[in-house]
Amino acid sequence: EPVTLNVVDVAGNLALTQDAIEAFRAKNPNLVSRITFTKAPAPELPGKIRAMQAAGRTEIDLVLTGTDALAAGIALNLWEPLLPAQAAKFPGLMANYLTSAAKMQDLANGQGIMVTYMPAGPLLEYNPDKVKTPPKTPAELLSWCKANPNKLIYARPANSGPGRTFLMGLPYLLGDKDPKDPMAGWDKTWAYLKELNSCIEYYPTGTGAVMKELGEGSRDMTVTVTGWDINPRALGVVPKQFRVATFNGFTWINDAHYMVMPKGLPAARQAVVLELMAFLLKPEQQALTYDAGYFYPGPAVKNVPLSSAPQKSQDVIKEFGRAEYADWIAKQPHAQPLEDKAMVAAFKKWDQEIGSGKAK
Amino acid sequence: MATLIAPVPVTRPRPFFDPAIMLVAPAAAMMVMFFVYPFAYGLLLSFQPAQGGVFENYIHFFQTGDLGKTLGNTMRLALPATVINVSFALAIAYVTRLKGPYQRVLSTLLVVPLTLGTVLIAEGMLTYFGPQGWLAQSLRWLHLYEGSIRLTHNYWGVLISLVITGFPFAYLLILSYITGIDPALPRAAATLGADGWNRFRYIYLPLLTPGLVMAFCLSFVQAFSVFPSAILLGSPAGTTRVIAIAAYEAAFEQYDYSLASAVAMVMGMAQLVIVVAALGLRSLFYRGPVAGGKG
Amino acid sequence: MTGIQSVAVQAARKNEFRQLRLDGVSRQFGGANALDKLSLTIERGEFIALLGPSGCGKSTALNCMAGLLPLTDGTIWLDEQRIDPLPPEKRGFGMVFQNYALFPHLSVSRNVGFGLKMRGVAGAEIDRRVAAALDTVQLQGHATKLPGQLSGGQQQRVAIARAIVIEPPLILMDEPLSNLDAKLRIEMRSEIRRIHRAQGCSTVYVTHDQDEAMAMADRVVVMKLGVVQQIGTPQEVFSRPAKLDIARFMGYRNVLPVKVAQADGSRVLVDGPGGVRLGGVAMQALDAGPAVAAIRPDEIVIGEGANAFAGTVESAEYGGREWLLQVRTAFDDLLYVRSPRNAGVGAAIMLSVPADRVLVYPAQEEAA
Amino acid sequence: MTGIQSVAVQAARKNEFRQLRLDGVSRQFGGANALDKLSLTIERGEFIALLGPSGCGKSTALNCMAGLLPLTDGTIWLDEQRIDPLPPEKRGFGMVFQNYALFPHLSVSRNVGFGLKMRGVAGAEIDRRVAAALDTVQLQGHATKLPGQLSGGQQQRVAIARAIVIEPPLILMDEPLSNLDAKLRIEMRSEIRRIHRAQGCSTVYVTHDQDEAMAMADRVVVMKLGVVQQIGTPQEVFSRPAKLDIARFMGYRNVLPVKVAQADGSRVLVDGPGGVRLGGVAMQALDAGPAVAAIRPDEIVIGEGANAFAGTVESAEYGGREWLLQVRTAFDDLLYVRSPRNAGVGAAIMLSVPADRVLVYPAQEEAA
Amino acid sequence: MSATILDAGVLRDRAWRALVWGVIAFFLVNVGLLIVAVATNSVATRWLGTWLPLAYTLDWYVSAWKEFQLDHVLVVTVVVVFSVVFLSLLIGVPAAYTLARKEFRGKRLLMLLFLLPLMVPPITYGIPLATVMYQLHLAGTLPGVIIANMIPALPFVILVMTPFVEQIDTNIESAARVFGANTRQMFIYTLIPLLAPGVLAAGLLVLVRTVAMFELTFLVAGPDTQTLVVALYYAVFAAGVRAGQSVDAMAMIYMAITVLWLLIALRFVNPTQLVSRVKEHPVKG
Ligand SMILES: Nc1ncnc2c1ncn2[C@@H]1O[C@H](COP(=O)(O)OP(=O)(O)OP(=O)(O)O)[C@@H](O)[C@H]1O
Ligand SMILES: Nc1ncnc2c1ncn2[C@@H]1O[C@H](COP(=O)(O)OP(=O)(O)OP(=O)(O)O)[C@@H](O)[C@H]1O
Ligand SMILES: [Mg+2]
Ligand SMILES: [Mg+2]
Repeated sequence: EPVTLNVVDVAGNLALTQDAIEAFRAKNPNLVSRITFTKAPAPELPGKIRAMQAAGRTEIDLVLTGTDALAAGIALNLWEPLLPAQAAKFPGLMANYLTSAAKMQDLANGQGIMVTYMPAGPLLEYNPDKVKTPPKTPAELLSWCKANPNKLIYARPANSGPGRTFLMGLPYLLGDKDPKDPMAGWDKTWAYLKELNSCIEYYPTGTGAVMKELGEGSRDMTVTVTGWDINPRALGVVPKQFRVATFNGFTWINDAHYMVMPKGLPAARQAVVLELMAFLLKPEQQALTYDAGYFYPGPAVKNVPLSSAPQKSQDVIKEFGRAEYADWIAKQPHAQPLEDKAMVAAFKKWDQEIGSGKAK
Repeated sequence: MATLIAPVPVTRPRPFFDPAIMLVAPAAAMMVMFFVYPFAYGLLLSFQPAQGGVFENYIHFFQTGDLGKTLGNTMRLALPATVINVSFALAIAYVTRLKGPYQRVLSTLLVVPLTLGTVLIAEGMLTYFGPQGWLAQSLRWLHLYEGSIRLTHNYWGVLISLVITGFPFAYLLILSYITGIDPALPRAAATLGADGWNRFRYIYLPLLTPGLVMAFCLSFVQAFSVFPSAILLGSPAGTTRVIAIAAYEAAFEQYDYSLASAVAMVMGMAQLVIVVAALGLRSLFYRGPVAGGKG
Repeated sequence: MTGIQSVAVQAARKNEFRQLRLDGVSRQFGGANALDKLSLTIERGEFIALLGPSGCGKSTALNCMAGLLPLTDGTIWLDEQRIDPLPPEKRGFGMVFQNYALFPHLSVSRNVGFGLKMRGVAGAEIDRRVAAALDTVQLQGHATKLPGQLSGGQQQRVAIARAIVIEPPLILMDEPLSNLDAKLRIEMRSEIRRIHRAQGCSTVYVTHDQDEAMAMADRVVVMKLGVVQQIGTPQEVFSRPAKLDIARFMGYRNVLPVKVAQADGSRVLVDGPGGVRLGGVAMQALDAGPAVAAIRPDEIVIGEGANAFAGTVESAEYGGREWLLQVRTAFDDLLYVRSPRNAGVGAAIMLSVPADRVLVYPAQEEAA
Repeated sequence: MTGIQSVAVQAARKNEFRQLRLDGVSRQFGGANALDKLSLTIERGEFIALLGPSGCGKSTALNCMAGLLPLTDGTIWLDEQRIDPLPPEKRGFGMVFQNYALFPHLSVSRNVGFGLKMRGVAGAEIDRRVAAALDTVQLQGHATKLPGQLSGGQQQRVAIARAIVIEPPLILMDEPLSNLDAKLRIEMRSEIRRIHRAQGCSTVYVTHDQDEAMAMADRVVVMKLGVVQQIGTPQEVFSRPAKLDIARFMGYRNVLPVKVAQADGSRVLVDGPGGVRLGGVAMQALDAGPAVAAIRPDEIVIGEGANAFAGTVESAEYGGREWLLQVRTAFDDLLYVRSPRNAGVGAAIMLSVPADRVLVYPAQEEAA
Repeated sequence: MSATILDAGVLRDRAWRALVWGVIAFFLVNVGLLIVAVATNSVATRWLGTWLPLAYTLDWYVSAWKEFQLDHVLVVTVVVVFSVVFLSLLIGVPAAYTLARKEFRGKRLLMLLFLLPLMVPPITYGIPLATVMYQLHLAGTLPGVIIANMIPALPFVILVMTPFVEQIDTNIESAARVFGANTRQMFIYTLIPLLAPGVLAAGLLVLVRTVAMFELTFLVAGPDTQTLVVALYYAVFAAGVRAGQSVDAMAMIYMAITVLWLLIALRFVNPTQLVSRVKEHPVKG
């Protein structure tokens, strides 16, 4: 008997996968009668699922999430374990993932399946009219910033993907003791950020505000990630001719979206959800995730070239994408983002030592 | 029904049963059914910290520098915002209370900001006060001020947004409270020699006190729980790190619901102190009908 | 502080004005004239009563003088100063509102002391004068109550005390005694007169009670539908009402259709039905032909005499100190007679009335 | 709905009750007795007037009957049904509030029609009856105004119309005519009496005007400080006040200190200063020795006669239809005399008063 | 009067009025421009630091509409908000009446019960509340969302209305009762009309607060019962790239639905009380 599936997206993932999910329904009318899509901010979702599970009535079948809610759910024990229990449903899963992406699957702790992937950053985006030679190292960035006070901007890491990617990428660039331990191992990073603080006017609380100021010409440079580079230019928030630069020898801090299934679903629904998950990992569906460069590149599995994406998607990426990315992704090392607890601690420390200093 | 009624004792009169008291029952029932249990749950939860003793969360709150500071930050925002809102609302409601051709249009205009929502205000302020916003552009164009305007991403941004939403709120309330006062009273005061200020001071103000206090309390509670605009318009790492952010982070970043409940309880208590003080003040003043005699 | 306002205020405050002049004062409510071209000069020290049926514009007139209602037309002058644009607080008049308008949040004594406080009188002095005023209105024991805890009459007395305590140069009273019992009313009357005389102020006093107007006023202004009908001393108005309306209003309850038989200056002879012929006084120009005669019930005496006619008692009602008889006579309607003794229902009696108490008016007025 | 309430209501609504009985009804305000053990039985069709000085508890009594104030003691019975626990809307009485209590948001006609609407009367019927009631109170032209747009007297008439239009079995009126002019008051009086008789309802009527009480009531209840002083027909109360207080209140303005010379049943002889000896009636048990004699100003006639004494006119005030003289006699205070003619200030006159109009009370009452 | 020298009092009065009107104008102009700025941005293609955008488009509205299935969301929002406003007035006004007029045991406790929901943030009780609602099979349904939203709305109505009730002369109630109105009729025919401005104020404020109530709505809503604010918060706070214009478009839609209600409500009810409207005489220039 076909079921209704409730899909909740807390990562903005539906922009990449909604068509694929609809396709699944169209192909499997005997399994699924209807799929509802809900979009919600990530932090509140675990609370909602907790409430459902406490009442014994789980009504969410599939959650599309980033690393944040994924980790929260793992900590709160909300997710149904998928691997290895259901490994049979996902033959050759790990082998199938892009090499650079495969490690991101580890973060799921067997409770989620990665569906899309973005190497992310840290990258520098700048206005080529104002910045003739972009910095190549953090030190150059600092001296450029000091020479052009208030012209560099980045957002509070807790509220911004590019902000946190920059934060996590610095230890690798500066050669800190332990890039995974923000409290004990990031001495150089914190010192550097404090230095940098002196030439930054303030930290907006969202990447949107950053891009706006950059686009308007109030600022000349910011940190970014692949998606935030391509998509805003495609949307017209940032002028098309703005460029990105990288630091010499930088390490990609990856980002990914996952499919997870809350505990407490009846077996029949679980089966359907697993079917859906497997379906979304197929190359044809993965090709859809190129989208408009929103989570560039998007696909998590191998052998999904841009040419297999829909024409519209190809056009956008041709116009606003950057050829250099493929090269950088291939050549530079990749690292996983901090795990959740460490991330929260890093945010807190940033707030206390960097952000609060800007209080006026 | 007759058979159910006990024989009325003839010797001792009893006040007739006042069914009006039952009118509060549905509201009370609703609160008991849907609020008391969840609230008690949250309260208990706040005494079950992830580690440490029963009061660990509270101790943690007051001993951790940046948590404890949020209380002060919130007060610094909420109190001035409330005072500004209520006093401006009072002054403007007083001036616009008279029936006139434009009174209705004007009061409507003044109430409209209520409907904007924090997001619109935040977006609007970021755009309008932004470095390339209309305000900056006009000032530059008029050669009045060339520097950058810093009215967002700091204390002032949050305060302004609290005023934009909070003022219409207080205004709507106070305007309707003010017009409930019998106009015969200020007129009587005028014949006794009270000028505009004295009429306001001795007639309107005391008669308005119950309403003002209520408007103050509600405005304060609203300002105290400021959250989205503190993030969108403030500097949530610094001066506008309000207590709601602390509670939010505890609950939704650290997923420590116990600590979050404790923070929320502290937040509630802080408001309760102010509100109870204000309500206590109210009971010192006259409360009752605001008509002055016959007719 | 200069300008006409301050002069006027100072003049008013110091009781120095000589006269208050209303000049064509009018007030409309949505097209209807509540007060129509009231012109009146009030000398210092004068006691004026406004008298008229309910809704005739008495309160409106008072409110206009106090400055509570903007005029739609006309001007008000205090000596040479025009005061109608002045707000009430600049006029410095005292007022007793018809509906009291007590401050519900202030105790009785603070209500009474309000005007003094506004005038910056010192606290102790306020206390003293408030206590005296409360004494005057016999409310000593109620000083700390709120108005809501007082009876109707007590509230009214607070309103009186509040107005007199400030010793204003002009005091406006709108039916200030309407809710008091007879004994208290009499006492209050003389208190008000006494204060009026002692302070040398002018008083405009609205009342619906002719006795009160008669007993207290130097001059009476009779109004109807917003228009002044007659201004005169109490005696003039009472015994020589200028119009039939006023006569009716002043208690001339017997209005008899007659024919003018003979007119000689103001002395007339009129014929009633059944061959009754009465001597009377013409109050307005009279043509021969139909007219009406107005006679007060208490001017008719039982017994033979000049100007006599016969009747039968139809009903008798005890009215405290005398009887109110309804007597059937040759006239269509029953005749009201007030008599110290009861003639007994059904008794045939003779009635007589002095010729100068039979007021004759043109008949067309009756229709209007 | 059954039970005592509904029976009572039905009885009340259908005008079927035989009597309303107040039994020791008391009401305190913060310790002070505003109404103290009022016991009174009102028969169907009876017209009762409550009379008493301002603040004596008349409105309190009315509010207790209407169910607006819970009693602190006592019971109220409608025939066999106890109604004091019933809320006002279950009693079905009509009431004219002293302060009108009109609904400020409803037009005059909707104010008047309110009670009918609550009783589920059909719209057309309401319109008809409201129009008739407005006719009765002479407010036809004001039907669409709001109460705030009416004059004081007009508001009061709306309050009357609102109460009579529902034709209640018991109608409570709190000084319903206090703000009306004399002419209208007289007309309203007879309208109220007429309606009272036509509907066969009972009426409790608070007034501060003895004339009104005299003219309208079947029985008068005289109160003072919350306590009933006397209950009786108007004549009884007026000409035979049971206590000196009542006498004073009923307009016996001359209270003379005398000594009882001789008492023979109710007939007494008293001595005043200066050898004046008067015959009088003892209203309470009298000892020999000091007493007081109460005489109404209008019982004293100018001229020789039995019970006569001499005096000099000190002042004369015109009071409409007669003169109020103040005469200096052998007694300490000035004597008030009401006389149809003016004796002229300074004139030496003789005064006489019928012996049965000289009411003698024990002297200690005077002090209390 | 033209030739008079104004005295100090009048001058002070004038200055004061000028000041207040100045503040009003300042406030309205700035807020107005602020709204216009958002409105402009929401229909802008590119707006990069110039006075006005390069070109205009309605695409942001169309895409927001599609992305969030706003037609459905708006219907749900209107139903939820209307029900919450109606029900909390229906239950809250009588409760406020009782609290304002009557003295009874436990009144203080009750006051506390009504104060708390306004003061403790939903974080404390939201999750247990949602649990209860799921257990009662209310969560995910419209009634569930409505009930959850009433928890802060109802006390709010009660607190706002209490002073309004206190202002009303008890004599008027007495008169209604004497003339046969039972409690319900007294409310319908006398109290509600006299309280109209208060009811309006309370209703509008509850409306605004309910439209903005994110947490409780989110926690108890199901996929078919989300309201606009959830979509809006998603647009603002969710991870991922989103153009400012699209957020602005959502914010404009959000504002439109509350403004619409505000205007409708003010069309029928005046925020100033009738008594004063009748009695206050027009002041002549
Ligand atoms: N709420 C109250 N609190 C305290 N005292 C009150 C209250 N209401 C009335 N009183 C007192 O009770 C007494 C009786 O009041 P009531 O209104 O019955 O008088 P009344 O006979 O109607 O007088 P009036 O003729 O002046 O209207 C008065 O002295 C009054 O001050
Ligand atoms: N605000 C108003 N709007 C419309 N008509 C009004 C208003 N105020 C008063 N009136 C009308 O003006 C007329 C005069 O009213 P006013 O109050 O002066 O009468 P009054 O002589 O004082 O009567 P009363 O003796 O009954 O108090 C009345 O007919 C009244 O209905
Ligand atoms: Mg009047
Ligand atoms: Mg009374």
